[in-house]
Amino acid sequence: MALEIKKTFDKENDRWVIKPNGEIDIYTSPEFKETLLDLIEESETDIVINGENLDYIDSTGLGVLISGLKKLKEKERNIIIINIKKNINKLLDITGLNKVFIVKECK
Amino acid sequence: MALEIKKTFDKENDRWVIKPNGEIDIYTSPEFKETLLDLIEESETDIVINGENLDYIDSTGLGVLISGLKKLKEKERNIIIINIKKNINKLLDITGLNKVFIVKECK
Amino acid sequence: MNDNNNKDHIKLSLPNKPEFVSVARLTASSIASRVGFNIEDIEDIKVAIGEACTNAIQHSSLNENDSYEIEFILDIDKLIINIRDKGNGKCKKDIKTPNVEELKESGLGLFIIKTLMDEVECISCEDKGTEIRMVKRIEVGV
Amino acid sequence: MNDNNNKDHIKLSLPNKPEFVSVARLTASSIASRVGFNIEDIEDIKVAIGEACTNAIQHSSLNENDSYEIEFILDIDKLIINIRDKGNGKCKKDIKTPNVEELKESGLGLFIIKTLMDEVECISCEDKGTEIRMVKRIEVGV
Ligand SMILES: Nc1ncnc2c1ncn2[C@@H]1O[C@H](COP(=O)(O)OP(=O)(O)O)[C@@H](O)[C@H]1O
Ligand SMILES: Nc1ncnc2c1ncn2[C@@H]1O[C@H](COP(=O)(O)OP(=O)(O)O)[C@@H](O)[C@H]1O
Repeated sequence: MALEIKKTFDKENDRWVIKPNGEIDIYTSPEFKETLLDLIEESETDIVINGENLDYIDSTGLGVLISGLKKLKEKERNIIIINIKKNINKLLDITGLNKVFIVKECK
Repeated sequence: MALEIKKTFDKENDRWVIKPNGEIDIYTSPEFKETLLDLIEESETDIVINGENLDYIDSTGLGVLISGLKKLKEKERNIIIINIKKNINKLLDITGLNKVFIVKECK
Repeated sequence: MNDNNNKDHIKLSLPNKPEFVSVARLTASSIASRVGFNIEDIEDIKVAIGEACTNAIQHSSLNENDSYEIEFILDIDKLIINIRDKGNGKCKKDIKTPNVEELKESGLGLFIIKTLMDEVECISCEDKGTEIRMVKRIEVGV
Repeated sequence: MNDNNNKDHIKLSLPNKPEFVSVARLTASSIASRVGFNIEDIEDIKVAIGEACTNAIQHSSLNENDSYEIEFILDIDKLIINIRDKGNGKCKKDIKTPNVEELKESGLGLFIIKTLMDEVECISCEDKGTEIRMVKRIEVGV
Protein backbone atom coordinates (compact mmCIF):
# COMPACT_ATOMS: atom_id res chain seq x y z
CA MET A 1 0.00 0.00 0.00
CA ALA A 2 1.21 3.44 -0.90
CA LEU A 3 -0.76 5.12 1.88
CA GLU A 4 -2.16 4.03 5.22
CA ILE A 5 -4.06 6.45 7.42
CA LYS A 6 -4.46 6.10 11.17
CA LYS A 7 -7.02 8.08 13.17
CA THR A 8 -6.76 8.39 16.94
CA PHE A 9 -8.43 10.61 19.48
CA ASP A 10 -6.05 12.52 21.73
CA LYS A 11 -8.11 12.75 24.95
CA GLU A 12 -5.61 14.86 26.79
CA ASN A 13 -5.82 17.67 24.27
CA ASP A 14 -9.36 16.89 23.13
CA ARG A 15 -8.62 16.60 19.44
CA TRP A 16 -8.35 14.12 16.61
CA VAL A 17 -4.97 13.08 15.24
CA ILE A 18 -4.50 11.78 11.69
CA LYS A 19 -1.28 9.95 10.95
CA PRO A 20 -0.73 9.27 7.24
CA ASN A 21 1.85 6.60 6.54
CA GLY A 22 3.43 6.71 3.08
CA GLU A 23 2.75 9.03 0.17
CA ILE A 24 -0.14 11.39 -0.52
CA ASP A 25 -0.31 12.04 -4.24
CA ILE A 26 -2.82 12.14 -7.08
CA TYR A 27 -3.42 8.41 -6.56
CA THR A 28 -3.91 8.35 -2.80
CA SER A 29 -5.29 11.82 -2.08
CA PRO A 30 -8.96 10.87 -2.72
CA GLU A 31 -8.67 8.41 0.18
CA PHE A 32 -6.97 11.01 2.34
CA LYS A 33 -9.68 13.52 1.42
CA GLU A 34 -12.44 11.15 2.45
CA THR A 35 -10.84 10.40 5.80
CA LEU A 36 -10.14 14.05 6.59
CA LEU A 37 -13.47 15.49 5.48
CA ASP A 38 -15.49 12.75 7.19
CA LEU A 39 -13.68 13.44 10.41
CA ILE A 40 -14.24 17.17 10.13
CA GLU A 41 -17.91 16.51 9.44
CA GLU A 42 -18.29 14.45 12.61
CA SER A 43 -16.14 16.32 15.07
CA GLU A 44 -15.91 19.79 16.57
CA THR A 45 -12.22 19.73 17.50
CA ASP A 46 -8.99 20.91 15.99
CA ILE A 47 -7.36 18.29 13.80
CA VAL A 48 -3.73 17.33 14.10
CA ILE A 49 -1.85 15.90 11.15
CA ASN A 50 1.08 13.90 12.50
CA GLY A 51 3.57 13.82 9.62
CA GLU A 52 6.03 11.47 11.29
CA ASN A 53 5.51 8.75 8.68
CA LEU A 54 4.51 10.92 5.75
CA ASP A 55 7.19 10.63 3.10
CA TYR A 56 5.70 12.69 0.33
CA ILE A 57 2.82 15.03 -0.40
CA ASP A 58 1.99 16.72 -3.69
CA SER A 59 -0.25 19.65 -4.64
CA THR A 60 -3.34 17.45 -4.68
CA GLY A 61 -2.61 16.43 -1.09
CA LEU A 62 -2.00 20.05 -0.10
CA GLY A 63 -5.33 20.85 -1.79
CA VAL A 64 -7.04 18.31 0.48
CA LEU A 65 -5.50 19.96 3.54
CA ILE A 66 -6.66 23.35 2.28
CA SER A 67 -10.23 22.16 1.72
CA GLY A 68 -10.21 20.61 5.19
CA LEU A 69 -9.02 23.85 6.71
CA LYS A 70 -11.76 25.77 4.89
CA LYS A 71 -14.38 23.55 6.51
CA LEU A 72 -12.72 23.75 9.93
CA LYS A 73 -12.51 27.55 9.80
CA GLU A 74 -16.31 27.65 9.60
CA LYS A 75 -16.27 26.02 13.04
CA GLU A 76 -13.43 28.26 14.14
CA ARG A 77 -11.14 25.30 14.36
CA ASN A 78 -7.74 24.66 12.84
CA ILE A 79 -5.39 22.15 11.29
CA ILE A 80 -2.21 21.64 13.28
CA ILE A 81 0.65 19.94 11.46
CA ILE A 82 3.30 18.28 13.61
CA ASN A 83 6.46 16.21 13.12
CA ILE A 84 6.78 16.79 9.39
CA LYS A 85 9.84 15.83 7.45
CA LYS A 86 12.19 18.37 5.94
CA ASN A 87 11.14 17.85 2.33
CA ILE A 88 7.49 18.43 3.19
CA ASN A 89 8.30 21.44 5.32
CA LYS A 90 10.07 22.88 2.29
CA LEU A 91 6.84 22.59 0.27
CA LEU A 92 4.77 24.30 2.97
CA ASP A 93 7.42 26.97 3.09
CA ILE A 94 7.61 27.77 -0.63
CA THR A 95 3.84 27.78 -1.07
CA GLY A 96 3.29 29.97 2.00
CA LEU A 97 1.04 27.31 3.52
CA ASN A 98 3.16 27.32 6.69
CA LYS A 99 1.40 30.59 7.48
CA VAL A 100 -2.04 29.16 6.82
CA PHE A 101 -1.79 25.99 8.88
CA ILE A 102 -0.30 25.82 12.35
CA VAL A 103 3.00 24.03 11.76
CA LYS A 104 4.76 22.77 14.88
CA GLU A 105 7.67 20.64 15.95
CA CYS A 106 9.36 20.19 12.61
CA LYS A 107 11.88 17.43 12.56
CA MET B 1 28.86 6.02 -6.46
CA ALA B 2 27.14 2.79 -7.32
CA LEU B 3 30.08 0.67 -6.16
CA GLU B 4 32.91 1.09 -3.70
CA ILE B 5 35.48 -1.62 -3.16
CA LYS B 6 37.57 -2.06 -0.02
CA LYS B 7 40.64 -4.28 0.11
CA THR B 8 42.11 -5.38 3.42
CA PHE B 9 44.67 -8.00 4.39
CA ASP B 10 43.47 -10.46 7.02
CA LYS B 11 46.77 -11.28 8.78
CA GLU B 12 45.28 -13.85 11.11
CA ASN B 13 44.16 -16.04 8.23
CA ASP B 14 46.82 -14.88 5.79
CA ARG B 15 44.48 -13.83 3.02
CA TRP B 16 43.08 -10.83 1.22
CA VAL B 17 39.52 -9.69 1.81
CA ILE B 18 37.55 -7.72 -0.79
CA LYS B 19 34.43 -5.94 0.44
CA PRO B 20 32.28 -4.52 -2.36
CA ASN B 21 29.80 -1.88 -1.24
CA GLY B 22 26.81 -1.34 -3.53
CA GLU B 23 25.96 -2.97 -6.84
CA ILE B 24 28.07 -5.00 -9.24
CA ASP B 25 26.50 -4.85 -12.68
CA ILE B 26 27.42 -4.21 -16.32
CA TYR B 27 28.40 -0.65 -15.35
CA THR B 28 30.54 -1.36 -12.31
CA SER B 29 31.93 -4.84 -13.04
CA PRO B 30 34.93 -3.57 -15.08
CA GLU B 31 36.14 -1.81 -11.94
CA PHE B 32 35.49 -4.88 -9.82
CA LYS B 33 37.34 -7.02 -12.38
CA GLU B 34 40.39 -4.78 -12.29
CA THR B 35 40.54 -4.82 -8.49
CA LEU B 36 40.09 -8.58 -8.24
CA LEU B 37 42.46 -9.59 -11.03
CA ASP B 38 45.18 -7.16 -9.91
CA LEU B 39 45.02 -8.61 -6.43
CA ILE B 40 45.18 -12.18 -7.72
CA GLU B 41 48.15 -11.21 -9.87
CA GLU B 42 50.07 -9.86 -6.87
CA SER B 43 49.18 -12.29 -4.13
CA GLU B 44 49.48 -15.99 -3.46
CA THR B 45 46.65 -16.33 -0.95
CA ASP B 46 43.01 -17.31 -1.02
CA ILE B 47 40.71 -14.37 -1.62
CA VAL B 48 37.68 -13.67 0.50
CA ILE B 49 34.71 -11.76 -0.88
CA ASN B 50 32.84 -10.23 2.03
CA GLY B 51 29.31 -9.67 0.68
CA GLU B 52 28.01 -7.85 3.75
CA ASN B 53 27.41 -4.61 1.83
CA LEU B 54 26.86 -6.08 -1.61
CA ASP B 55 23.27 -5.37 -2.62
CA TYR B 56 23.21 -6.74 -6.12
CA ILE B 57 25.32 -8.73 -8.55
CA ASP B 58 24.47 -9.65 -12.13
CA SER B 59 25.87 -12.19 -14.58
CA THR B 60 28.72 -9.87 -15.57
CA GLY B 61 29.75 -9.67 -11.90
CA LEU B 62 29.49 -13.44 -11.54
CA GLY B 63 31.62 -13.69 -14.70
CA VAL B 64 34.32 -11.61 -12.98
CA LEU B 65 34.28 -13.94 -9.98
CA ILE B 66 34.56 -16.95 -12.31
CA SER B 67 37.52 -15.47 -14.17
CA GLY B 68 39.16 -14.68 -10.84
CA LEU B 69 38.65 -18.24 -9.66
CA LYS B 70 40.13 -19.61 -12.87
CA LYS B 71 43.32 -17.65 -12.23
CA LEU B 72 43.41 -18.63 -8.56
CA LYS B 73 42.96 -22.33 -9.37
CA GLU B 74 46.24 -22.20 -11.30
CA LYS B 75 47.86 -21.33 -7.97
CA GLU B 76 45.73 -23.91 -6.19
CA ARG B 77 43.96 -21.17 -4.34
CA ASN B 78 40.28 -20.39 -3.95
CA ILE B 79 37.61 -17.71 -3.68
CA ILE B 80 35.71 -17.78 -0.41
CA ILE B 81 32.43 -15.89 -0.32
CA ILE B 82 31.14 -14.84 3.11
CA ASN B 83 28.22 -12.89 4.55
CA ILE B 84 26.22 -12.70 1.35
CA LYS B 85 22.65 -11.52 1.28
CA LYS B 86 19.73 -13.80 0.50
CA ASN B 87 19.05 -12.46 -2.99
CA ILE B 88 22.66 -13.03 -4.03
CA ASN B 89 22.76 -16.45 -2.44
CA LYS B 90 19.72 -17.32 -4.56
CA LEU B 91 21.69 -16.45 -7.72
CA LEU B 92 24.67 -18.58 -6.68
CA ASP B 93 22.24 -21.35 -5.93
CA ILE B 94 20.32 -21.35 -9.20
CA THR B 95 23.47 -21.08 -11.32
CA GLY B 96 25.24 -23.85 -9.36
CA LEU B 97 28.08 -21.46 -8.55
CA ASN B 98 27.65 -22.22 -4.84
CA LYS B 99 29.41 -25.52 -5.63
CA VAL B 100 32.24 -23.81 -7.49
CA PHE B 101 33.12 -21.15 -4.93
CA ILE B 102 33.39 -21.77 -1.21
CA VAL B 103 30.29 -20.07 0.16
CA LYS B 104 30.22 -19.58 3.92
CA GLU B 105 28.24 -17.88 6.63
CA CYS B 106 25.24 -16.83 4.64
CA LYS B 107 23.12 -14.25 6.31
CA MET C 1 16.54 20.82 -31.32
CA ASN C 2 19.52 19.70 -33.39
CA ASP C 3 21.88 20.27 -30.55
CA ASN C 4 20.19 17.57 -28.54
CA ASN C 5 21.43 14.88 -30.88
CA ASN C 6 24.54 13.93 -28.99
CA LYS C 7 22.95 13.95 -25.58
CA ASP C 8 21.57 10.93 -23.83
CA HIS C 9 17.81 10.67 -24.11
CA ILE C 10 15.60 8.58 -21.87
CA LYS C 11 11.89 8.27 -22.56
CA LEU C 12 9.15 6.95 -20.36
CA SER C 13 5.58 6.57 -21.54
CA LEU C 14 2.85 6.06 -18.94
CA PRO C 15 -0.92 5.52 -19.04
CA ASN C 16 -3.07 8.51 -18.01
CA LYS C 17 -3.71 6.95 -14.63
CA PRO C 18 -2.93 8.27 -11.15
CA GLU C 19 -1.44 4.99 -9.94
CA PHE C 20 1.59 5.27 -12.21
CA VAL C 21 2.77 8.73 -11.22
CA SER C 22 4.87 7.07 -8.52
CA VAL C 23 6.69 5.14 -11.27
CA ALA C 24 7.57 8.46 -12.94
CA ARG C 25 8.88 9.81 -9.63
CA LEU C 26 11.07 6.78 -8.99
CA THR C 27 12.43 6.68 -12.52
CA ALA C 28 13.23 10.39 -12.31
CA SER C 29 15.00 9.90 -8.98
CA SER C 30 17.16 7.14 -10.34
CA ILE C 31 18.09 9.15 -13.44
CA ALA C 32 18.85 12.23 -11.35
CA SER C 33 21.00 10.20 -9.01
CA ARG C 34 22.86 8.61 -11.94
CA VAL C 35 23.51 12.05 -13.42
CA GLY C 36 25.11 13.17 -10.16
CA PHE C 37 22.58 15.45 -8.47
CA ASN C 38 22.75 15.71 -4.69
CA ILE C 39 19.97 14.39 -2.47
CA GLU C 40 18.10 17.67 -2.13
CA ASP C 41 18.12 18.26 -5.89
CA ILE C 42 16.94 14.70 -6.51
CA GLU C 43 14.01 15.35 -4.18
CA ASP C 44 13.21 18.62 -6.00
CA ILE C 45 13.22 16.86 -9.36
CA LYS C 46 11.00 14.11 -7.98
CA VAL C 47 8.44 16.60 -6.69
CA ALA C 48 8.49 18.64 -9.93
CA ILE C 49 7.98 15.54 -12.09
CA GLY C 50 5.14 14.44 -9.83
CA GLU C 51 3.37 17.78 -10.31
CA ALA C 52 3.87 17.79 -14.08
CA CYS C 53 2.54 14.23 -14.42
CA THR C 54 -0.44 15.12 -12.23
CA ASN C 55 -1.21 18.02 -14.57
CA ALA C 56 -0.84 15.83 -17.64
CA ILE C 57 -3.43 13.46 -16.17
CA GLN C 58 -5.80 16.06 -14.72
CA HIS C 59 -5.85 18.63 -17.49
CA SER C 60 -5.53 16.49 -20.55
CA SER C 61 -7.91 14.19 -22.31
CA LEU C 62 -9.14 12.40 -19.22
CA ASN C 63 -9.06 9.30 -21.35
CA GLU C 64 -7.47 6.64 -19.19
CA ASN C 65 -6.45 4.64 -22.23
CA ASP C 66 -4.32 7.48 -23.53
CA SER C 67 -0.79 7.93 -22.38
CA TYR C 68 1.64 10.74 -21.77
CA GLU C 69 5.37 10.82 -22.28
CA ILE C 70 8.27 12.00 -20.20
CA GLU C 71 11.55 12.73 -21.94
CA PHE C 72 14.79 13.21 -20.04
CA ILE C 73 17.62 14.91 -21.89
CA LEU C 74 20.95 14.58 -20.13
CA ASP C 75 23.19 17.52 -20.80
CA ILE C 76 26.63 18.09 -19.29
CA ASP C 77 25.53 20.77 -16.88
CA LYS C 78 21.77 20.22 -16.71
CA LEU C 79 18.88 17.81 -16.89
CA ILE C 80 16.03 18.80 -19.21
CA ILE C 81 12.67 17.13 -18.68
CA ASN C 82 9.70 17.36 -21.05
CA ILE C 83 6.27 16.04 -20.10
CA ARG C 84 3.95 15.79 -23.08
CA ASP C 85 0.27 14.95 -23.00
CA LYS C 86 -2.25 14.59 -25.80
CA GLY C 87 -4.98 16.65 -24.15
CA ASN C 88 -6.61 19.82 -25.33
CA GLY C 89 -6.03 21.78 -22.15
CA LYS C 90 -4.65 25.28 -22.22
CA CYS C 91 -1.64 26.28 -20.22
CA LYS C 92 -1.31 29.84 -19.03
CA LYS C 93 1.77 31.70 -20.19
CA ASP C 94 2.77 33.11 -16.84
CA ILE C 95 2.96 31.19 -13.60
CA LYS C 96 1.58 33.25 -10.73
CA THR C 97 2.42 33.10 -7.06
CA PRO C 98 -0.66 31.57 -5.47
CA ASN C 99 -2.43 33.45 -2.72
CA VAL C 100 -2.93 30.56 -0.32
CA GLU C 101 -4.74 32.75 2.22
CA GLU C 102 -7.75 32.50 -0.09
CA LEU C 103 -7.84 28.78 0.64
CA LYS C 104 -8.17 27.76 -3.00
CA GLU C 105 -7.62 24.06 -3.37
CA SER C 106 -5.88 24.19 -6.72
CA GLY C 107 -3.32 26.21 -8.63
CA LEU C 108 -0.19 25.16 -6.73
CA GLY C 109 1.36 22.69 -9.18
CA LEU C 110 3.12 24.87 -11.72
CA PHE C 111 4.22 27.29 -9.01
CA ILE C 112 5.86 24.45 -7.07
CA ILE C 113 7.68 23.34 -10.22
CA LYS C 114 8.80 26.91 -10.89
CA THR C 115 10.23 27.21 -7.40
CA LEU C 116 12.08 23.90 -7.40
CA MET C 117 13.48 23.92 -10.91
CA ASP C 118 15.75 26.45 -12.65
CA GLU C 119 13.45 26.87 -15.64
CA VAL C 120 9.85 25.90 -16.48
CA GLU C 121 7.70 26.49 -19.49
CA CYS C 122 4.22 25.23 -20.16
CA ILE C 123 3.29 25.23 -23.83
CA SER C 124 -0.13 24.19 -25.11
CA CYS C 125 -0.59 23.52 -28.77
CA GLU C 126 -4.20 23.26 -29.82
CA ASP C 127 -5.22 19.72 -30.83
CA LYS C 128 -1.75 18.43 -30.11
CA GLY C 129 -1.59 18.67 -26.35
CA THR C 130 0.50 20.35 -23.73
CA GLU C 131 4.20 20.16 -23.00
CA ILE C 132 5.72 21.13 -19.68
CA ARG C 133 9.44 21.68 -20.12
CA MET C 134 11.66 22.04 -17.09
CA VAL C 135 15.37 22.33 -16.47
CA LYS C 136 17.47 21.61 -13.41
CA ARG C 137 21.10 22.67 -13.51
CA ILE C 138 23.80 20.54 -11.96
CA GLU C 139 25.76 22.58 -9.43
CA VAL C 140 29.45 22.83 -10.16
CA GLY C 141 31.56 20.73 -7.81
CA VAL C 142 28.93 18.11 -7.19
CA MET D 1 -1.31 -8.72 -30.22
CA ASN D 2 -4.83 -7.32 -30.39
CA ASP D 3 -5.68 -8.63 -26.97
CA ASN D 4 -3.14 -6.26 -25.44
CA ASN D 5 -5.19 -3.22 -26.34
CA ASN D 6 -7.01 -2.82 -23.06
CA LYS D 7 -4.02 -3.46 -20.87
CA ASP D 8 -1.84 -0.78 -19.39
CA HIS D 9 1.38 -0.30 -21.29
CA ILE D 10 4.48 1.40 -19.94
CA LYS D 11 7.47 2.02 -22.17
CA LEU D 12 10.99 3.00 -21.25
CA SER D 13 13.63 3.80 -23.82
CA LEU D 14 17.27 3.89 -22.71
CA PRO D 15 20.60 4.62 -24.41
CA ASN D 16 22.83 1.61 -25.13
CA LYS D 17 25.03 2.47 -22.16
CA PRO D 18 25.86 0.42 -19.07
CA GLU D 19 25.26 3.31 -16.67
CA PHE D 20 21.51 3.34 -17.31
CA VAL D 21 20.75 -0.32 -16.64
CA SER D 22 20.21 0.65 -13.00
CA VAL D 23 17.42 3.00 -14.15
CA ALA D 24 15.71 0.07 -15.86
CA ARG D 25 15.99 -2.00 -12.70
CA LEU D 26 14.49 0.70 -10.52
CA THR D 27 11.67 1.47 -12.92
CA ALA D 28 10.87 -2.24 -13.14
CA SER D 29 10.84 -2.54 -9.34
CA SER D 30 8.44 0.33 -8.98
CA ILE D 31 6.09 -1.04 -11.65
CA ALA D 32 6.22 -4.52 -10.13
CA SER D 33 5.48 -3.13 -6.70
CA ARG D 34 2.59 -1.07 -8.07
CA VAL D 35 1.17 -4.16 -9.75
CA GLY D 36 1.18 -5.99 -6.44
CA PHE D 37 4.07 -8.45 -6.60
CA ASN D 38 5.63 -9.52 -3.32
CA ILE D 39 9.17 -8.54 -2.38
CA GLU D 40 10.83 -11.73 -3.62
CA ASP D 41 9.06 -11.52 -6.99
CA ILE D 42 10.01 -7.86 -7.33
CA GLU D 43 13.64 -8.83 -6.78
CA ASP D 44 13.36 -11.59 -9.40
CA ILE D 45 11.89 -9.18 -11.94
CA LYS D 46 14.64 -6.66 -11.19
CA VAL D 47 17.37 -9.23 -11.76
CA ALA D 48 15.74 -10.55 -14.95
CA ILE D 49 15.36 -7.05 -16.41
CA GLY D 50 18.97 -6.31 -15.54
CA GLU D 51 20.15 -9.38 -17.44
CA ALA D 52 18.00 -8.62 -20.48
CA CYS D 53 19.22 -5.00 -20.65
CA THR D 54 22.80 -6.18 -20.29
CA ASN D 55 22.27 -8.48 -23.26
CA ALA D 56 20.65 -5.72 -25.29
CA ILE D 57 23.74 -3.58 -24.73
CA GLN D 58 26.38 -6.30 -25.08
CA HIS D 59 25.02 -8.23 -28.04
CA SER D 60 23.46 -5.52 -30.11
CA SER D 61 24.87 -2.80 -32.27
CA LEU D 62 27.47 -1.64 -29.78
CA ASN D 63 26.57 1.86 -30.94
CA GLU D 64 26.28 3.92 -27.78
CA ASN D 65 24.07 6.45 -29.52
CA ASP D 66 21.46 3.84 -30.25
CA SER D 67 18.83 2.97 -27.74
CA TYR D 68 16.80 -0.02 -26.68
CA GLU D 69 13.25 -0.19 -25.44
CA ILE D 70 11.56 -1.93 -22.57
CA GLU D 71 7.83 -2.45 -22.73
CA PHE D 72 5.81 -3.46 -19.70
CA ILE D 73 2.35 -4.89 -20.37
CA LEU D 74 0.23 -5.11 -17.23
CA ASP D 75 -2.21 -7.95 -17.39
CA ILE D 76 -4.61 -9.00 -14.64
CA ASP D 77 -2.67 -12.06 -13.62
CA LYS D 78 0.78 -11.37 -15.07
CA LEU D 79 3.40 -8.83 -16.05
CA ILE D 80 4.79 -9.17 -19.57
CA ILE D 81 8.11 -7.49 -20.31
CA ASN D 82 9.65 -7.06 -23.76
CA ILE D 83 13.18 -5.78 -24.21
CA ARG D 84 13.90 -4.80 -27.81
CA ASP D 85 17.25 -3.79 -29.24
CA LYS D 86 18.19 -2.73 -32.75
CA GLY D 87 21.26 -4.94 -32.96
CA ASN D 88 22.04 -7.71 -35.40
CA GLY D 89 22.86 -10.30 -32.79
CA LYS D 90 21.45 -13.81 -32.94
CA CYS D 91 19.65 -15.36 -30.05
CA LYS D 92 19.74 -19.10 -29.60
CA LYS D 93 16.38 -20.82 -29.59
CA ASP D 94 16.95 -22.94 -26.52
CA ILE D 95 18.36 -21.76 -23.24
CA LYS D 96 20.77 -24.32 -21.83
CA THR D 97 21.70 -24.97 -18.24
CA PRO D 98 25.25 -23.66 -17.97
CA ASN D 99 27.99 -25.99 -16.78
CA VAL D 100 29.68 -23.64 -14.35
CA GLU D 101 32.35 -26.21 -13.43
CA GLU D 102 33.96 -25.33 -16.78
CA LEU D 103 34.55 -21.84 -15.40
CA LYS D 104 33.24 -20.06 -18.49
CA GLU D 105 32.76 -16.38 -17.77
CA SER D 106 29.67 -15.91 -19.89
CA GLY D 107 26.42 -17.62 -20.80
CA LEU D 108 24.59 -17.15 -17.51
CA GLY D 109 22.21 -14.29 -18.39
CA LEU D 110 19.38 -15.99 -20.25
CA PHE D 111 19.52 -18.97 -17.92
CA ILE D 112 19.10 -16.69 -14.90
CA ILE D 113 16.09 -15.04 -16.56
CA LYS D 114 14.61 -18.44 -17.36
CA THR D 115 14.92 -19.55 -13.76
CA LEU D 116 13.45 -16.40 -12.22
CA MET D 117 10.58 -15.76 -14.63
CA ASP D 118 7.66 -17.98 -15.61
CA GLU D 119 8.29 -17.66 -19.34
CA VAL D 120 11.16 -16.37 -21.50
CA GLU D 121 11.67 -16.20 -25.20
CA CYS D 122 14.51 -14.64 -27.12
CA ILE D 123 13.65 -13.83 -30.73
CA SER D 124 16.16 -12.37 -33.17
CA CYS D 125 14.92 -10.93 -36.41
CA GLU D 126 17.67 -10.27 -38.93
CA ASP D 127 18.30 -6.56 -39.52
CA LYS D 128 15.60 -5.63 -37.04
CA GLY D 129 17.16 -6.62 -33.75
CA THR D 130 16.41 -8.94 -30.89
CA GLU D 131 13.48 -9.09 -28.54
CA ILE D 132 13.61 -10.81 -25.18
CA ARG D 133 10.08 -11.45 -23.97
CA MET D 134 9.47 -12.55 -20.41
CA VAL D 135 6.45 -13.15 -18.25
CA LYS D 136 6.03 -13.19 -14.49
CA ARG D 137 2.70 -14.39 -13.13
CA ILE D 138 1.13 -12.78 -10.11
CA GLU D 139 0.46 -15.40 -7.46
CA VAL D 140 -3.17 -15.72 -6.44
CA GLY D 141 -3.84 -14.28 -3.03
CA VAL D 142 -1.07 -11.69 -3.15
N1 LIG E 1 -0.68 19.52 -18.81
C1 LIG E 1 -1.57 20.55 -18.86
N2 LIG E 1 -2.48 20.60 -19.86
C2 LIG E 1 -3.37 21.62 -19.92
N3 LIG E 1 -3.43 22.64 -19.03
C3 LIG E 1 -2.56 22.64 -18.02
C4 LIG E 1 -1.59 21.61 -17.89
N4 LIG E 1 -0.85 21.88 -16.79
C5 LIG E 1 -1.36 23.01 -16.27
N5 LIG E 1 -2.38 23.48 -17.01
C6 LIG E 1 -3.19 24.69 -16.76
O1 LIG E 1 -2.52 25.50 -15.82
C7 LIG E 1 -3.33 25.68 -14.66
C8 LIG E 1 -2.47 25.76 -13.41
O2 LIG E 1 -1.90 24.49 -13.13
P1 LIG E 1 -1.41 24.14 -11.68
O3 LIG E 1 -0.59 25.27 -11.18
O4 LIG E 1 -0.72 22.82 -11.73
O5 LIG E 1 -2.70 24.07 -10.79
P2 LIG E 1 -3.92 23.07 -10.86
O6 LIG E 1 -3.49 21.91 -11.68
O7 LIG E 1 -4.16 22.70 -9.43
O8 LIG E 1 -5.04 23.84 -11.46
C9 LIG E 1 -4.29 24.55 -14.65
O9 LIG E 1 -5.48 24.83 -13.96
C10 LIG E 1 -4.52 24.35 -16.15
O10 LIG E 1 -5.48 25.26 -16.62
N1 LIG F 1 19.79 -9.05 -27.02
C1 LIG F 1 20.49 -10.00 -27.67
N2 LIG F 1 20.85 -9.80 -28.96
C2 LIG F 1 21.55 -10.74 -29.63
N3 LIG F 1 21.96 -11.90 -29.11
C3 LIG F 1 21.64 -12.16 -27.83
C4 LIG F 1 20.89 -11.23 -27.05
N4 LIG F 1 20.72 -11.76 -25.83
C5 LIG F 1 21.35 -12.95 -25.84
N5 LIG F 1 21.89 -13.21 -27.06
C6 LIG F 1 22.66 -14.41 -27.45
O1 LIG F 1 22.46 -15.44 -26.50
C7 LIG F 1 23.69 -15.84 -25.91
C8 LIG F 1 23.50 -16.19 -24.45
O2 LIG F 1 23.20 -15.03 -23.69
P1 LIG F 1 23.43 -15.02 -22.12
O3 LIG F 1 22.87 -16.27 -21.57
O4 LIG F 1 22.89 -13.78 -21.59
O5 LIG F 1 24.99 -15.08 -21.93
P2 LIG F 1 26.10 -14.02 -22.34
O6 LIG F 1 25.40 -12.76 -22.62
O7 LIG F 1 26.98 -13.96 -21.16
O8 LIG F 1 26.77 -14.62 -23.55
C9 LIG F 1 24.62 -14.66 -26.11
O9 LIG F 1 25.96 -15.04 -26.11
C10 LIG F 1 24.15 -14.14 -27.47
O10 LIG F 1 24.73 -14.88 -28.50
